[in-house]
Amino acid sequence: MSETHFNLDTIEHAAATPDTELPWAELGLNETEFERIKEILGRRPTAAELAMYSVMWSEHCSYKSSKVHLRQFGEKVTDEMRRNLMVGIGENAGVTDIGDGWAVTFKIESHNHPSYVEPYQGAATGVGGIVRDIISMGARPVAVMDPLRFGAIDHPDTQRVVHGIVAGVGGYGNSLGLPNIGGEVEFDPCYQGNPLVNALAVGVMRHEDIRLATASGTGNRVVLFGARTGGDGIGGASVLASESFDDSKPSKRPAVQVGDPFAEKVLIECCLELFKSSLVEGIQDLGAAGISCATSELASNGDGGMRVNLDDVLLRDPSLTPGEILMSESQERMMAVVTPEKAAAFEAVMAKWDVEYSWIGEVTDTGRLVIDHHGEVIVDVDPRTVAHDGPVYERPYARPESQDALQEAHFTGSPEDAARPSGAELGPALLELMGSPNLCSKEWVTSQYDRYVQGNTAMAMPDDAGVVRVDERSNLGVALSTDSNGRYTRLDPYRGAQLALAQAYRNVATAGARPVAVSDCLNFGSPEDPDVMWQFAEAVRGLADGCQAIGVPVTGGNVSLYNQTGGVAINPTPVVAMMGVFDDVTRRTPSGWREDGQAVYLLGETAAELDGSEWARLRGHLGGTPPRVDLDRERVLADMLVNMSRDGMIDAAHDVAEGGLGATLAEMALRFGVGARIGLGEVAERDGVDLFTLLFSETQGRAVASVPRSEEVRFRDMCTVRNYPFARIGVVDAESGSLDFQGEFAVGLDELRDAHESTLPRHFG
Amino acid sequence: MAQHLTAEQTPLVADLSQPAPDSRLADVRVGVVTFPGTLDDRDAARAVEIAGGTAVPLWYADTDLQGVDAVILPGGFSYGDYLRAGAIARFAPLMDRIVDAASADGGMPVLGICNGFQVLTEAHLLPGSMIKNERLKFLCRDQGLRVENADTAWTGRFAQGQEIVVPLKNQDGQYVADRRALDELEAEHRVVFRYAGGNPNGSRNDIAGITNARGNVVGLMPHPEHAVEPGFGADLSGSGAVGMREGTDGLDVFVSVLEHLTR
Amino acid sequence: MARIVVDVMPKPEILDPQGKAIANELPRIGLSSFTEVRQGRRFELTVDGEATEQVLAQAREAAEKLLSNPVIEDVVNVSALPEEH
Amino acid sequence: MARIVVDVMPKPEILDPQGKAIANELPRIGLSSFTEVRQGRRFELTVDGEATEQVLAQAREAAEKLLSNPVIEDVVNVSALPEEH
Ligand SMILES: Nc1ncnc2c1ncn2[C@@H]1O[C@H](COP(=O)(O)OP(=O)(O)O)[C@@H](O)[C@H]1O
Ligand SMILES: [Mg+2]
Repeated sequence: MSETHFNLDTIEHAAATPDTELPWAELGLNETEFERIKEILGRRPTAAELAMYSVMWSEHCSYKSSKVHLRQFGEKVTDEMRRNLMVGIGENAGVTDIGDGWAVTFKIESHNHPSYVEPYQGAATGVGGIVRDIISMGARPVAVMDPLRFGAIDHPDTQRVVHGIVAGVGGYGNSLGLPNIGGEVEFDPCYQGNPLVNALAVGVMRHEDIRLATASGTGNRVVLFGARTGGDGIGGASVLASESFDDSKPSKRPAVQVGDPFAEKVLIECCLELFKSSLVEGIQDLGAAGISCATSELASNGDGGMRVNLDDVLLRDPSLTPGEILMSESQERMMAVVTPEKAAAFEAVMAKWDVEYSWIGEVTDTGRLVIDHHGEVIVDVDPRTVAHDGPVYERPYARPESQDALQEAHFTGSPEDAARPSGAELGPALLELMGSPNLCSKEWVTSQYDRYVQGNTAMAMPDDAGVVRVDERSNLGVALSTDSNGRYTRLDPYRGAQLALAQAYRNVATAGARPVAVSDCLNFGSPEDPDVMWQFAEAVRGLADGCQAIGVPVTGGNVSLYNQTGGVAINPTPVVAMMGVFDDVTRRTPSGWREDGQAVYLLGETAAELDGSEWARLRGHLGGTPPRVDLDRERVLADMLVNMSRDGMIDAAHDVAEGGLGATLAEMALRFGVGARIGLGEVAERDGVDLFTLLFSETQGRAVASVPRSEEVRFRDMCTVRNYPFARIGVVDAESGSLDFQGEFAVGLDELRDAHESTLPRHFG
Repeated sequence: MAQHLTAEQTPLVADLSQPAPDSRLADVRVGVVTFPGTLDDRDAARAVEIAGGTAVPLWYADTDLQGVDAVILPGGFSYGDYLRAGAIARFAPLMDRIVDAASADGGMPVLGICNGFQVLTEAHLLPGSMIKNERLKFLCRDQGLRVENADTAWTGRFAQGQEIVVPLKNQDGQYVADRRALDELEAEHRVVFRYAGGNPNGSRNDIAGITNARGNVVGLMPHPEHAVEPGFGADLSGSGAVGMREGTDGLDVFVSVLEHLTR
Repeated sequence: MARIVVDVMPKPEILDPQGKAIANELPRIGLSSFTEVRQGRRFELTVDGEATEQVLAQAREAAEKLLSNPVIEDVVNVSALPEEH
Repeated sequence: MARIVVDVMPKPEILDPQGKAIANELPRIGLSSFTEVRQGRRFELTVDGEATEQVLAQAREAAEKLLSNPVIEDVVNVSALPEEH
């Protein structure tokens, strides 16, 4: 055997051969980082140690470019925000107390790049990964959501990506028995070579069932269970299997990971049984960086160290080198810490569910993470240096010079212009808008997802939020909405992030739930580009300030950088997921009216804010400044909507967002196929805008509600007391079969439905 | 004659602890089988309880039916639907017991929903098979059904020809059988449910559910257990519009078997 | 180590939605020679040692009992794979 | 009329959950000779007339472009089916 045989790169050998060339650059480390590793260890790292540090210090795992900014989520918190927070940022997912001894955990994560390479499997494993995060908190997963972004709807490659991603999200989520209760679908050329697949999972547990990723108690045993470890996800790190380190022939490593939803479903049930019988002391899912991450995080969060024997890891591919085993991202695996007394009971649960497992090590009191292979020590590190002491970068950032010009390019569309229809042109304009790729019905997507399974879905698409019951006795439950607008954020990243927050917040409140927690997935371009870094810094600052203003904490999330095609970054896309709580989910507010004769009210005022709007997008325009955000006003509106719902003052409510009031009214009519007579003259006059602006401007802080006649006095009183502008703009008309803007134009519901529902089927079959 | 439990009398929430309105129905024990990968087992159990019966969880690897009076094979993706839906589950030890009990003199009522239906065809308790939906995609929607046979153990409470709406959600839901088997099913009135208002998946003769010759074993692709509880059911019902998620047309499937067994 | 191949195809009289979708798609990518497409399954079963007659018999049993559903499918081939592969 | 067979298998290094589930089940139904199972797909393409070299070339193109996903699958065979079938 040659001196440099990978398997023999023990710590002894490393100490004796300080000058061996190591492929640190190929593994994505820079020279300073490599020097730092040597300094930490007091010698060169072994190949296996190098593998661990390189994956754990990657952007994805260490947040090295984003850390300095994300800190604000922890710093800008008030006591009010901390009140319901049981587990905050830093764990696999945050946990929020929702009352009655129930806790909810939710998190959103990205799987963008893999979903471009292999859309079905990329999206599927994205869902699988986020669900394991939720299980590892001790929770039963109860629902998923999927904010998606694709390239231009008519680009030839969009077919491949859309079909694959939607089928992958459905194929995995449906097989797990998790209802899909919402998401987003957006088409924009900026995502052509870089679609965004963000996946959210939510889980519930009793307070006492919260589990953390810690390895404590000297002598406790460490077990790896679920799927076997294969060569998945080693990809770029295939240098570890190459000739320079191993003189046997290089083996093939899979280019993509394939998900096994059945294995994951079994893993869920198996973990829940472990939790119920209190058989694990600590637990961690295996995601990015696989065993490297699980062992170093468990050990550094615990009170001692850990010793692991790599020979005991069950392999799918016996040709894997130790470094590869440590880096492998094979799906559907978990790691747990079990006391020796409970080992037999643990094994019985594995046998019941037919899950493979192997005891790979134990908790020690050395404070070191030591890994053996073939009887020799190949890793001996302080686990904190791997898991928590990664590099931190203050990347340079600066407002791009082009930003001023961009912000000055307002959407002008003069009244004579086709870009600014008026009078009789407004009917066709509304139809065009409702059939546009971004405002059309998403039914083609959502009908591929199971929204019924588990029997607790109280609301799902196409309403403002997904709602699931948590407690079958009391009807306690939660609402969730995800939102982002990359165009707004491109125009003004600080405001754009707050707009995403405001929209998610308003959606949850419109459904009738009290917003309590945020998770976010920050999708941006390369952090090495100062322009992009500026967008990122501004967006995080906006989000952190925004959360403080509405009094809702960020409980966790994910950063996805390097989203770009060639040198061109995507529109900065900070996706905000908001969770709200319901005392009784059966009180949720649907987004459409149905009772003839009910009054239709508009809450809020409208300004001329067409920059970045869907209408501007339809006319090929992106410029100017996005709508203003007033989070204090949003708080008042949200509070009113929640109270109105609880006190039965409204039967339906829908927020005004992309597409403006026109889109909101059209969606409300289409929800149950019930028309209305609308008169906007007075409001237009009050707000000093023309009808086109009133219909298509995207001013925030607005919602439309339908109010039973008997409740109108109370409804108006509530608005008056809170000093919130309101206007009675119409009446529900169950007979007319049309949305009649009286004296201006009318659109038949059949025509409207056809425009709204035919777009995706026309493109995707 | 047992007291009927109507939809209005059903509790709004699945309060599993509340006393059943009719103790004779509560004495009926309905087993709900869980295979690895089964998903709608808790929902089927909830439906049984809301209907007033007692749900008994059964584990696929056991060999004991625990004295249940009827069995439901719920929906889901047993074994991931790998190979063919239901193909691996049918070899479960418990399936032998279920086949025996269904074929024995008493003719124990067995209901296969979605994946459960697929298991029943793979086990040859029911003829035909399911292949991929015509459009090749998973399809989730509220589905109209016509009750074609109100004489089975699971459909006694329906009227012949009654239209109902329950959720449908599957990828392999297209029912196929050869000409002879189809002719036989039709001639013997063994089509129990037919799709109404459009065939969602290309099933032969619009078939959504069938029964065996004795009428104790029924399989159907749509999910009656997801239309049993107001607020969490279908958006529609066969007897006209209802409120959002208020449709509970599926409940009578479960009440039917309880009544059948207490007659 | 030897491998045995089991091929299963949908019965001719059973409609094959996947095959049909492919047949519709082929002309669109410029391949118009084909009048029909059927999609079936191919299994490769590995054995330690040789593909003896006894092993082949087991493969045939697996094909009939598990790998195919006789209501909709035919087993069209069970044979040992030549070693080149 | 002639038929051409295209066989597609998951790449050896790629996880095949379906094959794994089958491999786990076979011993339970008494068939324990097999150490591994991989599940792939078999396509039968029909042409009017004969399986000429040109038609085979089209089948190979179909196999690469549409019938297989080169990221996770290999085309392991494209050949004319003998006429007996
Ligand atoms: N990818 C998706 N998965 C699941 N649901 C989706 C998806 N895309 C959109 N939806 C649902 O369709 C409805 C309309 O979406 P959208 O217009 O983005 O809602 P909103 O404007 O209220 O945020 C919502 O109920 C949303 O959750
Ligand atoms: Mg909304």
